[in-house]
Amino acid sequence: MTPLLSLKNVSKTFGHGDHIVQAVRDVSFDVMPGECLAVVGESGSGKTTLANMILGVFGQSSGELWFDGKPLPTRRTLEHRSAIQLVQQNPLSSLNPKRSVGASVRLGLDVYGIGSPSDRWSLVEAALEEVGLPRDFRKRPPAALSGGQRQRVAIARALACQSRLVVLDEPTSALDVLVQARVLRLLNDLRAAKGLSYVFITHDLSVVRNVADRVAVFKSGQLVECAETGAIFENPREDYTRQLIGAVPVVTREEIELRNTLATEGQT
Amino acid sequence: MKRTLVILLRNPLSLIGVILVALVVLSAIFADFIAPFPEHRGSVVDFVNFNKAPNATNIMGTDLVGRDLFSRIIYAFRISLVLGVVVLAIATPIGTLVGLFAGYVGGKTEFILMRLTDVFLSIPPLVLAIAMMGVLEPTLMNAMLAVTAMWWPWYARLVYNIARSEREEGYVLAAEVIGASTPHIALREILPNCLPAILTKMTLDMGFVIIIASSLSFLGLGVQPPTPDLGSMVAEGARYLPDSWWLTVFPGLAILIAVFGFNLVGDALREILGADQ
Amino acid sequence: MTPVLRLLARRLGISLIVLVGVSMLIFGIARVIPGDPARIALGPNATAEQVDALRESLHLNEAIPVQYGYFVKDLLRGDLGTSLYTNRPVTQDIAQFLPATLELVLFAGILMVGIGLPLGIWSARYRGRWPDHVIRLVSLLGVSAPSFVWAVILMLLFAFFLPIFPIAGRISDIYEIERVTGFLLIDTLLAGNLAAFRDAFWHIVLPAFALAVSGIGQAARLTRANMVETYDKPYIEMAQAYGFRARRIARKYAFKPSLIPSLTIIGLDFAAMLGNAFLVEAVFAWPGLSRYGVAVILRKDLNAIIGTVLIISATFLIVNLIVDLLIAFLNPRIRYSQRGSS
Amino acid sequence: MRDVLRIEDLVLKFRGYTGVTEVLHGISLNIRAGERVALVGESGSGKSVTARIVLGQLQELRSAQVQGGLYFEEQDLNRLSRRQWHALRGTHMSMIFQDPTSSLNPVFTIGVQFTEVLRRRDPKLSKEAAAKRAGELLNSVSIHDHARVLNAYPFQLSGGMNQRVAIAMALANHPSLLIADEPGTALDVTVQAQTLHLMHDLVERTGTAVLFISHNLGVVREFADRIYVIYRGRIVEQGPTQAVFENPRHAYTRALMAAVPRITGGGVPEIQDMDGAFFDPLEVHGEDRP
Repeated sequence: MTPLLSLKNVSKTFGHGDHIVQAVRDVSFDVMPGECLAVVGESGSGKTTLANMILGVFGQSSGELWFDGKPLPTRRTLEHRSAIQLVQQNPLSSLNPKRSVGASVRLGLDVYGIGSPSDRWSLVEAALEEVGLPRDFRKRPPAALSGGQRQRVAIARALACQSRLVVLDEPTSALDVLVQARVLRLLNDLRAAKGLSYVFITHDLSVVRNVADRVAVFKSGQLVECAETGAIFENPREDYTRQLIGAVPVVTREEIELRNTLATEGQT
Repeated sequence: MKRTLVILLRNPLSLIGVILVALVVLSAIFADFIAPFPEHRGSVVDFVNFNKAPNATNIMGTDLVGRDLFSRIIYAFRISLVLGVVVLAIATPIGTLVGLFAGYVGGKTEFILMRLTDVFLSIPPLVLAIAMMGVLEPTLMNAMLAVTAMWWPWYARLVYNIARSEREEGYVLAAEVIGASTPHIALREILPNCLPAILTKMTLDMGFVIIIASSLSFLGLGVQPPTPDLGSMVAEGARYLPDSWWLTVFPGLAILIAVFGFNLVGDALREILGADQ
Repeated sequence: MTPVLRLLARRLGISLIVLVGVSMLIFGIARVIPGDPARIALGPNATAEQVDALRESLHLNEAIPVQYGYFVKDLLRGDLGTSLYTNRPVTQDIAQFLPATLELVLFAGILMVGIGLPLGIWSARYRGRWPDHVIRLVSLLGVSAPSFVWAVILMLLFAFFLPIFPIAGRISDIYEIERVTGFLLIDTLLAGNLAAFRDAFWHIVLPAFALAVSGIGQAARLTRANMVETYDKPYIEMAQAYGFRARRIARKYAFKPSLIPSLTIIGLDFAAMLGNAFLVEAVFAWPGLSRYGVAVILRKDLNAIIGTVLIISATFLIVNLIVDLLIAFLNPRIRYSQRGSS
Repeated sequence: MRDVLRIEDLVLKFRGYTGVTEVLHGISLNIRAGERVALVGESGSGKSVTARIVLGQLQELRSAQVQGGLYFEEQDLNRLSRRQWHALRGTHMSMIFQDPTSSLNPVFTIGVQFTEVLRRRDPKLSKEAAAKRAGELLNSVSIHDHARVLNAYPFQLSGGMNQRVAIAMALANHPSLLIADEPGTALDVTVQAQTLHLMHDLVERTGTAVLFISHNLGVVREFADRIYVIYRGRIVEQGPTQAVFENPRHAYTRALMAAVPRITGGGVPEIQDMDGAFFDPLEVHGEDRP
């Protein structure tokens, strides 16, 4: 099977002269069709830079990106743009406060010419319905929605563009746990129903454990470990991964035990 | 919109502002019906009644050629308001576009546009207008031109600052990722978020344009006699202080009242629309 | 290079670019206008030969960019041309009239900062209570009238009705003060003449105050707005949670962070006084640049107009430069930043 | 054992354009000396305003109406003058904020701010003595290059470093109560874990009582002896941490626990819509005074 997205030795540096910052160094990984790959790391790990390169916000300094078996240029065609979409962390800022929710969702349809202009409002409403929002939310301003509802709108915006790969940049970390659980479930259901692939960027390992197929751990711009989710949690190879898991605040006894065993293994 | 109006009318200070603005605007529009001596806006001479202190017929007194001061002040409002509206109607769109694109596009566009703006901002506002009026003929038309030339950079700067901070907002990134065009992002996404601040500044600026225009004519570089203008009326009367105090005090107070009204409303708008800088 | 020096160099560079832009702008305006400068200079009675001769010597027959080149060449030698009004070099005229204006503006600037900032601090500290309401109303009134209106009102009240201050001029005729700096407040002290100093001081109070009224209002409003914003910051909440005295928070912990964004605008307001000085000088018969400026403008004396505008713009840029340095000094982020930009 | 803090039937209302909204509907809680008590709830539950009420900050807002009993170290706070209450802040009670970097003043050095805090208890403290004392306190949070840190501005230090500084400042005057409002939420997970351990050890050693405000159940489980679960301005469940986590009784607490994804796996939790039951009466676990 050809991967949907491949990164081959991708690096990114910022600045010039004495002030070079290497944000991403020599990173390679694949995302298969229908797969959810979690990208885990703390601040300064380069995960946002990575996301921006995948989305074509800026180009890589070296290396190659491939999409669906073909090289992905920095200047994206509309086809590429519609196929790769984004859901951001803060739904409060990712929706324009001065435009209706519907207008924000519709933007992609207009840009890509999806549907005829007269059909687009009903496509927007269909997308809203798909994420569990009433059709008449289309006319509301973002301020009239709760945090969870806004995040659903952001997801609807990505769906409406008929995307195949969605970059989820900390999509639930600004939400309360009860809302987070519902949004995560929605994301899972949509992935299964539509065969979507996710690049799920997060710092929350307990979320990763339950949504990702594979996990890529980043530290200071480098990929330190990439493996199946189960393997990462039960048998992490890198100390840094172990540290990350050890720092997760947990609620049940079993989890504490898991953490303790990881910690003792790490010492031996 | 409705909410804005309700809050505006509920607060005593902004209510006073609304009333003052309404008084000035209405008297300017209906000057022909309100002014006791409409013909005094021109070069009428009535030496029998010249230089009279305020009295029952001429509630603000008469000037040196016997014209009713109250009538002339009302007509002067008309000139000031027309000037303010025209200046802002031209300066605001120019400044907004410059600031919007400089702030959103960044890079070379930003450097060139903002240095150009800096050039205009580096000449104290009044001095630029004075200099322009110096080389041009002092007419109403040229006064508007001069004031407009010094006004647009302030909007460029205001909108530039907002656009630069809005550029960092998630919704701009979202639109960029989708692939929306630069004009779309600048005009449809960012501009609506600048509007409250622009609207507030326009209200406050109505007052400032009145100040600048009257300053020009105070120096003899603006609207020329016999057209009634508050600035030239003060200038004319200043030579007859303190005996004919009404010649300066009433036109001076008229400026104060008009500008104060616009400022009160502008301040209230700023608070309601949350448009701080 | 330290960040502050780098900032200074950068700002100086930008100021130079801006100054070149200003000179081109004002030169352009002066050349593009209808009418022949040589004809205007010589008056309607001059012969065509005389006009042609003057055109030739002023390089008026060249293309405008070439004319600008000549202008810059002269400018770099400190030559702004000759005023057609006074028949003296423009630089000499400016040297004579500028100090009086600067003295007035500086005095007004001190009043603006000295009164405006404390009012703003006070207003913010008592946000929503009566001192705040009073200060806001008064400062709004202050910015609601041009300085010539304040000049007339102050003159009427404190020179005519209550004859506390002199009506006009810089100093009484009885004093003969040797001109050293051109600033009378300094020259009188240098001459050791305290009575003259007192007299000069007494003369400057009303005009300076008239000039400062709107600046005071503006500074108070701005300081209040920025302080109110600062009061909502977590670090002020923390200072309050730790029981720091309200007065200490107002004067130190909230004031300094909010002064930094205010300073740029205060600098601009200060510069605006250079323009407003024209108005106040006219009312109080202050022998500064204004009388000269208005006179040369009414006579279409182009060299003098260009010179006056350039010198005012340069002063303005210097003020801005000082403000930038002050900000760099107050803001550790600029002082210690790697890139040296704000 | 005596209570450091006792809140009885606390009601908070805000007056706004749209009328009066009640934010707290009568909550009661107590913290004994040296005890670590957590107040856990989602955003908008009223947990942060509770902290501001204890410090007496909210009462200074004219739009806020506060009713109910507030007792600190056996004194009735409501009977204190504003001045007396103010005097308790920074000395007998202190606070740690969510984002350490933004809660430190950006234009003053750490040293200046530390001195100001130390002078709350000892107004005559000299600069040198303050620096020495600050150095000792920084030692206790494992910062050893005192001079560099005290001369630095907050933006020159990492978030974790600023958090340590904030902890040292909070405990500088030996308060009997420390209020921690979502401490370290803005930090990276590993840094958050480290600083929480540090804080835990330090308050244990100094016997400082803590009111720990958080939305994160995992953090609460590790830090607190006892917890109060708050939902929309009402306490719905309270008890020793162990008891509540092992056997949550209130529908809301159960839902909250169920909603947290487990690192042991098990898939994304399923949440039933049962908001109605969230308004059930208070559940109190044993060994706990009502």
